[in-house]
Amino acid sequence: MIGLELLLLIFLVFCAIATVLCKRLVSAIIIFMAYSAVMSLIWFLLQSPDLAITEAAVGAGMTSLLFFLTLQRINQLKGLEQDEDNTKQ
Amino acid sequence: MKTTQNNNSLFRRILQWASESEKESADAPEDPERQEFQEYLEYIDAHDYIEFGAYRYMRYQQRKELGLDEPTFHHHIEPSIPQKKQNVKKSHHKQGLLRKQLGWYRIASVFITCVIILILCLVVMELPKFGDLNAPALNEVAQRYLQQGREETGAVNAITGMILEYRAFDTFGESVVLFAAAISTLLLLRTPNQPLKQRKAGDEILTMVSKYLLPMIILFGCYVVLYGHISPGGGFSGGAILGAALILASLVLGAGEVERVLTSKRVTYITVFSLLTYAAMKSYSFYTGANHVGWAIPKGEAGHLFSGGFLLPLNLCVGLIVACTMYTFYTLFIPTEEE
Amino acid sequence: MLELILEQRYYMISIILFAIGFVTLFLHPNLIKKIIGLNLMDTSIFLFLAAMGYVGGGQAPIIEEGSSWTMYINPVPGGLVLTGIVVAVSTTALFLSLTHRLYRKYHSLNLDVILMLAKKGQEDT
Amino acid sequence: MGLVYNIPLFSILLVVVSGVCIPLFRNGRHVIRFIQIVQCMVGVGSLFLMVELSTLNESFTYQLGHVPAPWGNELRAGPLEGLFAFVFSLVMVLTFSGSREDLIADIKPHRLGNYCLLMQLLYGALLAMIYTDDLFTAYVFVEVAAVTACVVVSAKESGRSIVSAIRYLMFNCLGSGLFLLGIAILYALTGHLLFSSLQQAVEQYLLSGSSKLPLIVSALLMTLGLSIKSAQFPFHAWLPDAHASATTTSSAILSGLLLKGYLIILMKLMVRVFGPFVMVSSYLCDLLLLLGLAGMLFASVAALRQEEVKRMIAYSSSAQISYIFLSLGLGSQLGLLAACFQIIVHALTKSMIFLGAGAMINGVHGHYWGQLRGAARKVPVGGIAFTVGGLSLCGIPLLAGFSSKYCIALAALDSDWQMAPALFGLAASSVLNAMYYIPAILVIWGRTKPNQEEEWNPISIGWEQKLALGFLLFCNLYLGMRFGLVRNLIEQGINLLGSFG
Repeated sequence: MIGLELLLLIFLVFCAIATVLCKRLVSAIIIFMAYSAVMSLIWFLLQSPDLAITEAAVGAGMTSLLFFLTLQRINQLKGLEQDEDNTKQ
Repeated sequence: MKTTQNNNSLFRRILQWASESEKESADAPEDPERQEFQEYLEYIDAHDYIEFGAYRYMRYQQRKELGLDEPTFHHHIEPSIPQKKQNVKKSHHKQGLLRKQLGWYRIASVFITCVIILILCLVVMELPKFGDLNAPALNEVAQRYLQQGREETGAVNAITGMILEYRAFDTFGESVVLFAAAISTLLLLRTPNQPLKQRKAGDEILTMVSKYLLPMIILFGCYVVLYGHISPGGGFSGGAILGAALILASLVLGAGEVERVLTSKRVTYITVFSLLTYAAMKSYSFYTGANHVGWAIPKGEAGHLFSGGFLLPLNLCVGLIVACTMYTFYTLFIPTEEE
Repeated sequence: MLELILEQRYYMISIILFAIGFVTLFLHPNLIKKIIGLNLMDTSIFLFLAAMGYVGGGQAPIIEEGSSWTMYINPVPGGLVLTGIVVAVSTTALFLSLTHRLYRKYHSLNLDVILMLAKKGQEDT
Repeated sequence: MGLVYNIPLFSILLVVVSGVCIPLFRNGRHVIRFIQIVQCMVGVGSLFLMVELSTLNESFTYQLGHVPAPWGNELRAGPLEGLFAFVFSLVMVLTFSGSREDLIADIKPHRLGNYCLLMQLLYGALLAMIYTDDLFTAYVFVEVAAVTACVVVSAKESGRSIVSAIRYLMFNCLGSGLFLLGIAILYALTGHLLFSSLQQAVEQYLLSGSSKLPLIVSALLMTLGLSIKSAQFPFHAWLPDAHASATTTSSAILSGLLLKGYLIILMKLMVRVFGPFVMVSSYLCDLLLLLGLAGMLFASVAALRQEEVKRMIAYSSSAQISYIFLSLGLGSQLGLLAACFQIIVHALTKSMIFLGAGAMINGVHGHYWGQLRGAARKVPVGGIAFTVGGLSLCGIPLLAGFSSKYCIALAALDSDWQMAPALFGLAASSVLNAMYYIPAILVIWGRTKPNQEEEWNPISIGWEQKLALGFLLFCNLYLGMRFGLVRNLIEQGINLLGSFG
């Protein structure tokens, strides 16, 4: 049991670092979605189903959707398919 | 704002922006006051380190009266260098500056992360152990919620009982945050008299699948809201699920079907009335509780749908607020055609 | 030492996440990344709270008739986290809408560049 | 229990509910009147509460719901809270009257209603921050204030105001993150969220001597979070932009009231939770003192260099906030008294200065010093308000700023080693204040064209604005000349709040 928990927790940290360092914004948001999903799983393991349901609906669902919509709007504004972010490199 | 140039590097954009502004100021009609003000700004540039604020302005006035014009005004404009070359130079300079900043950012981030982790690690070591049965957090407060919550609130789910009965004032504040955020996005993103967005419907498979899926999601959301005091869930999670269902419906049905029924005005009205109902119910119970008037709401038998006094309507109100807010966020964030 | 770390694993991970989120929100120049950092920071504190509410061998607080209260986990942190999640999503939505407005104006997501452009525009008016 | 005891709860509920009702209105201008009426009602209620509690010399806790305190939420009110609520309501009403024309000019009509709604929610959140007795309730309402304040800043819709709003939101989020982590650690240690229960638990920890580090770190985190939000010196980066680019109403209220709301929470935490022992033994008080001193000097020096009137006032706000930090950092009962007095004086003075500056900016259509030349001749009322406010902040006797500086100096004289640095800071910052306010006053009263007589043709402004500015002037003079009454009230309130130092 502890093994599973540790695995999930380390995956959480990995996701967090990856989403911060990832260059493409779309990928960063997808990784963030995975992070939220794992987080809700962990809360389920911690015997808090209320939190797990809410996090799955709000964190993984709603927040990521808002991110995607914003990116879509921004890409539309730009008139280009490529990602933003790299311009400063 | 058209940005369909081939090279959309950031510095190109800055460059373009800068040159545009120069052109504007050159074309502008000669306005003596504006010119004077411009001169003053140049004076500021030249004398940044000598004098300050309003005092500097007074000195500037004095100097001008005395006819002490500063020859150093134009030191930063070299007319012999062609415009283009100068711009290129400028952009190189900016790039270097940004690069330097970026390097600084990385070092600082790693450093601050390490410091925070170190300090908080020491703190965490001294905290009560994880899962400890004798943790200080498990005191008489939690005990009463768990032991007497069922009789006192009529809720089987202790968390719902706690947030809607014991600590209801916090939950009220939280609904207000949500409402404030909805109104804020409305204020920031909506343009008046926006035409109804005409989007094409999603593709066939998605439509077919979601036609079967949608009623189930709505049913599940309603269940989570209505049985919030009996099983896991409640207004917040159920409201979020219902909001997701609304968004899915609007995506699948396309062509503004959902928007026609749920106009933004109606959504706002629903939110307002739910919030007002919530406030009315809670102020009733705050008032009667604090003044010891009695008039308690019958709690019913714990475990049934119609039990727990105000819990069911409160959950319903919260669910409506959350669902409407989520839907409002979605309608405001969806790309529109004018862009 | 290692045992202690293993025992406090949830707290350790949550403060690591907190540090990452905090620094991203504070120092990353990209606005979208900043918002992700904000969410990381908030969820890490929620993880901290949720772990604090856990009691060894406890069940979810769906109270059954006539059971002892020691069977269940602490419901208080759960309630706080529920409140916190909703606050976090409101802030995120507000942040994103401001980001969108800025992009419409300055065509950039980099806060440094936006600040530079805004300063220029301010002198111009 | 008499009906008086219901005033705190119902003033919060009334304000929030009236805000929520606003989408049902159609005309934006009626909305301004409507919220002003509500604010007046709350102000009268708070005055009544204050007088009643002061004559009875008592404070009370108000249980929210059917369950008593450690289980349910609770509000707490005493003479001090009543006074704060009264002053805040007064400033709200007067600011809305004084900048009504600005508001209508700056904000598009279809947004005016929603703007007023957010203002009203902000005001409700401030009232809740004043009355709350529970840490988590404080957090929730701090978040309400954060969300609403950001949008209030960006309501003017210029690019710059949105940039400053996003920076403001960023700093706010950082602050609330730290604050929430502090709450979480404190909860893990004690298992309580109510101030009075927390105090007992903290005392027990101090007696047993265990877990001192987490306690100090949580106090530090909360202090840091709140000082980021209240724009204390090293964290003030967001403040000048946010205040300079917002419309006058927003800047007056943000600078005059919102920053104080966080400080009131900080003060309550210091007095009612951590108590003198944690604060002094962990050098937290010294940290506050140091921050205050640094802020007083650096913010004033920064204010010297500003070319825009509102930016200068914003930096001056940061300096004035530092005075409050300094007096809190003295760690004595007198220091607390000085801090409370400074909160009230600054709320009244700063809103007056902002309103005066706003009127002048409207009169000459420009906000640089170069454009403001002779503005006070065009808008004499605004000019007088700005002048009196500026002189008051420089510490000219008979004005409110002098009496608050006097209180701080008294508190400093009472302390031991803090005396010299505090007095030095006070003197230096007064001189610096004079160095930027007096040239500013000279510029606005100067002639448009040098060596040239011109006729005196002031722009006429509405009676409402005149009345509001006149009333604020009166308050300033009153606090400057007869501050004994207010001071006694604050002293009584602090004694009822808890003993400190």
